[in-house]
Amino acid sequence: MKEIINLPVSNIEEEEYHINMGPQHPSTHGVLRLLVSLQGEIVKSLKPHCGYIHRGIEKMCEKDTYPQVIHLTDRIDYLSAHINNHAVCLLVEKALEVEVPERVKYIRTIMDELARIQSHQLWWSSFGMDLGGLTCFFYGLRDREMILDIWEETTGSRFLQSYNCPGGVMQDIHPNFQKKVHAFLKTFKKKIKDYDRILSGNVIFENRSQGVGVLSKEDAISYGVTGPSGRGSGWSCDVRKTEPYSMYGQVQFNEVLRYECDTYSRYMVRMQEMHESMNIIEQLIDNIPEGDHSAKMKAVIKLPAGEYFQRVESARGELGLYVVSDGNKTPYRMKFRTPSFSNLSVLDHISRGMKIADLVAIGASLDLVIPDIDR
Amino acid sequence: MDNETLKARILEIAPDAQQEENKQFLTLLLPAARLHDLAIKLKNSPDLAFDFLFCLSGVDYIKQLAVVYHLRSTQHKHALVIKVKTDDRVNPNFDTVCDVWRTAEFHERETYDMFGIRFNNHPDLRRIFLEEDWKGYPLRKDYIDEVNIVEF
Amino acid sequence: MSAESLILFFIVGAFLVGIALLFSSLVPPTSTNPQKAEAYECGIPTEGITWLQFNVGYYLFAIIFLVFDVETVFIFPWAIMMKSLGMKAFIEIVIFFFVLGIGLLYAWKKGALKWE
Amino acid sequence: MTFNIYDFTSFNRWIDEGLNSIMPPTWAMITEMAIIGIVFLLFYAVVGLFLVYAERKVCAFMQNRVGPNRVGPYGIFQTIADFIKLLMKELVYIKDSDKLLFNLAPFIVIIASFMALSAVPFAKGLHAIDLDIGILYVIAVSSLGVVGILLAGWSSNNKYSLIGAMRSGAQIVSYELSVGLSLLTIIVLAGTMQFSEIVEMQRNGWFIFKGHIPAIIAFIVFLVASTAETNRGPFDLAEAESELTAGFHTEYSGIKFAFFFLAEYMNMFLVASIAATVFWGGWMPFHVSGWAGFNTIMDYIPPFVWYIGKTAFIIWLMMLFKWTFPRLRIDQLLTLEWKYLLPINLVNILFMAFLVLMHWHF
Amino acid sequence: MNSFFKYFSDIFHGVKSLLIGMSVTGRYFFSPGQIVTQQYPENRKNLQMFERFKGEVIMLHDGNNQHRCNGCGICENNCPNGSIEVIPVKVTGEDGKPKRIIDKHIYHLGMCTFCGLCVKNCPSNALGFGQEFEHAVFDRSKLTKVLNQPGSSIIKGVE
Repeated sequence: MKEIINLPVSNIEEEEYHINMGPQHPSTHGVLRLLVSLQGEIVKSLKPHCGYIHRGIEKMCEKDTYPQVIHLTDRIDYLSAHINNHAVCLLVEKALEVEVPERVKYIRTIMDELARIQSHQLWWSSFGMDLGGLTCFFYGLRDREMILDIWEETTGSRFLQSYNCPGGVMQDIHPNFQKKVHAFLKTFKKKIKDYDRILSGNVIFENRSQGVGVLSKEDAISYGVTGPSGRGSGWSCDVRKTEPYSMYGQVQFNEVLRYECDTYSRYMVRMQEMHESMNIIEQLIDNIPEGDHSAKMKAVIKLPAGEYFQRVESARGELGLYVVSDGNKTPYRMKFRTPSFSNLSVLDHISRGMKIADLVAIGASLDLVIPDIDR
Repeated sequence: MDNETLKARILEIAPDAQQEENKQFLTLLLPAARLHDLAIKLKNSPDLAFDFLFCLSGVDYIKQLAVVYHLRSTQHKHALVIKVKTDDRVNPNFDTVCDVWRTAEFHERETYDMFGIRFNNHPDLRRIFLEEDWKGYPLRKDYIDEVNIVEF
Repeated sequence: MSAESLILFFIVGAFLVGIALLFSSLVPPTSTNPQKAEAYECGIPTEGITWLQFNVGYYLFAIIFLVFDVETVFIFPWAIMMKSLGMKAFIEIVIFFFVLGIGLLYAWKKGALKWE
Repeated sequence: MTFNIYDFTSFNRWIDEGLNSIMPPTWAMITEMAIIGIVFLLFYAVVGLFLVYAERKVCAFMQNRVGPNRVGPYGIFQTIADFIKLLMKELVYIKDSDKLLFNLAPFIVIIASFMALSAVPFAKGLHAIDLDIGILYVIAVSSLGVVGILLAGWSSNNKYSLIGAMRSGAQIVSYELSVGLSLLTIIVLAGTMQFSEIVEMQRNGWFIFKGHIPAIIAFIVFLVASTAETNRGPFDLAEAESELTAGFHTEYSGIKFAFFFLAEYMNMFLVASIAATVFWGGWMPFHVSGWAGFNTIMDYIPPFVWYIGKTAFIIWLMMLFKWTFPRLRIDQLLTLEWKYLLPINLVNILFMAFLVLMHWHF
Repeated sequence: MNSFFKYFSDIFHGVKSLLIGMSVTGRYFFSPGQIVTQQYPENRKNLQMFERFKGEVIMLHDGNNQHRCNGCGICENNCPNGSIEVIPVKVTGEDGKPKRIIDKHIYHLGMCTFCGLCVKNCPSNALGFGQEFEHAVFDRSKLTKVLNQPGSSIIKGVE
């Protein structure tokens, strides 16, 4: 008991309690380290330390040709692999002024929306788990399995598909594709009601999330918090609406906006987005035009010298792709403006004065994917 | 505002800006010394209102090091790219814009980490991805790492 | 069977834990190194001291708890004897509860039931 | 001597007399105690292991999984394998931890649950101690377990554990009251604190039916408060795994961890037993006054089965809570107790007392 | 007074929402038919992968132990990770001219990311994806494979 007596007498107001959340922590969903300063249970400030899985993808891209870059973009934000691929393909096609077949646009849009749904499903699962409702995790993963099966049948992989290629897609959709997507939509429309019953409407969940981690619209813009997190603050920042690409200009869908600015509103935006994504898929799935699955491209793709920028809406926000080309077959500089990186920067700002449990909820509501931060 | 009027408007506040070739965005090369001053003007002028810095990237042009700012106005929906360049490869530095756009804080740290460009008045300029004792700046073109970079 | 068998249960419980601990500290292979003895903090060495003066947010709750816990003890005898004591005791206990309730309401209104 | 599964009183007397006839009374008593101790120890271990298995199976079914199914048929030996594994694990000592308290904590947790178990009547005549202040004793002893958790968290020299310990402190100060007061509601109706009498009084109807509205409210309050008292989800703040990695038992390894684990399940069994005994009649079969034929059929089901059935149902309910709800935040934990459960409880006791005095209960 | 009613309506709505949540898990508990777990090692026999499944890169051989690879090396150039090494040899063909055929087509499975560029860009469709997915080995060197089977030759007319 000697230690107790020898404890230094300290001033509570001045002493801060530093605690590491991560790199090996269940709530950081990967190897992110948050150095949290606490006062009791209250978070005073926090410092994110990232880079634990930094792989230097931007440097690797400078050695790879444009088709080869695709497989690296899969690994930035693994949950929206299709969308990342899509960004590279759009950029190359725009630079070379290649017109891709209509069929490709349809397939890419459907795949993007499937990616968005499965990303949100996994986010919902881990959100529930972070709040302590472990059953959510299994329900989310169970339903996500159907999308992975659809992908596996068409692209050959479940997770990192590398399905898009400049000019089109690697191979045509499987004959079962439409049938399976229909089956998925039918099933998931029933299952998503369970999501609402078990979590959205739950009184504990509402109390845990409402008024927690308030992020005003001005702050969201200033910190560059895009995607569902930004739209939860009432900022209309959906690239699919502001700069439509592929089929997004021609389908009807609503940009989900909520104005409570808290964790609950970010949650509800994602839940609504799943419905909107299903809506988009329903509009497209039966109308995929016949045609080639790829445009004719040169064997070696060389971008004209210059600078290019392509934005797409990934599942967690705006993915920017900035390429400086010197006319070679490899990019001179390739920069990914990843949504999670900007979203992480706001975590300190909105979690100050909250409790540790709130910090977990806020972190989950920002839907951080660590490889997306570290690249 | 279309690109022509935008260009004219910006040349008003920054007469020494030079336009660069870019099909997509209006790209202006600004003098590095006045960057912070102009950033405040770009954000706060009601007719410009560039409130969203959606990308901040460092580029190594071998002779020069550059920082590229992609700006967008959520209100007027126009976009602008500004660039600053420096010839100093040993000790490159620019003024920080993270008090204007908060998102720049992390992006500038990343640029410092990868290119070694220092940002004056940055509140917390440390390496963000690499370790504190990492030698060199990996995204520079003259960076050599025999251990981690494998040549095929 | 009476209260002394409580001692027995105490002994048996302690015995159970003791035997298993003894077994577990003797039989399994052990290997120690300084890293293993570190406190777990997500793989990062701890910063600062752990046993710091800690701001517990429920200090006021603890005081109200003490008050209520003592009051509950008064209710136990009444609860057992209530049927034989009848209406008069009931009215008395209503007054007792009323005072308790006023106390709780006062604490509530004063914001003592708020986490700080 | 005829063995009667409906009444263990004669069985007990037979053992007592048999032992007294072959040895002096002091030795007879010591032998009896040893027998009881060993029987309870075995029971404790079996129930603990089975509950761990049951929880894993129950939650698996709720989550569309099959759960453990590799060790033995339907995986029933899984927990035994786990227990052996934990027994063979190295005990890691933590630098700068408070050694005495660190080792004492598992003792306190286990002893508290073990001692509380002694008061539970499993069937007619089948209980270790029939204290006349049974309920008070159980409340007092079972709340000791939280002290063990507090010590475990504090002594580990780990920041997560310390925060977990602080949270378990909050748990002590809040849910203690509600457990006591909700049981008081039934004591008002029963007029006794002795478990055997409480069960006996439910011969012609369980208290939850006899006391109708206030009894049901008291049951719900008891269920919530005792779930919190046992540190189970959604009140598992002290070990909140997504916030504090493992909370108070982060630094515990091997068999010491197993004790915390076992104690949690035994506490769950204990509060379910108390709830079953006090509200649902314990081992008493379901009787409807006036239906003699029905009552005789019900009497054929052995009391032990009734008791286990009721307890299992309440345990299932608690598992359903854990695997459905997200975790509460610490201030919500206190708010729930002080702003909702406590006022409801106070009013409920008066309501029940009024009901009893007016003879409005069944 | 308003807050008084709100207090009770809060309790009511809270309990109701909790019961709704419990009904979901409770329903799944009583419907074991919805279990989705796959018993992996046991279901090996009837485990059917999708035909396009990218398990590993293989060289397609026909019944006569013949393949279509002429050792051009396009797959090697296209691989982003350097997981393919093509080692050609020069032999004298039947017509007396020197001809390049493949000696070894080495594939490093441990470095492969299954991007599919080698299969897509192969001009003679010599490569394909195999269904095998159990690649775990104790020695990393076993992940390096030679894709052309011993004694195999090129199908006539492919060059």
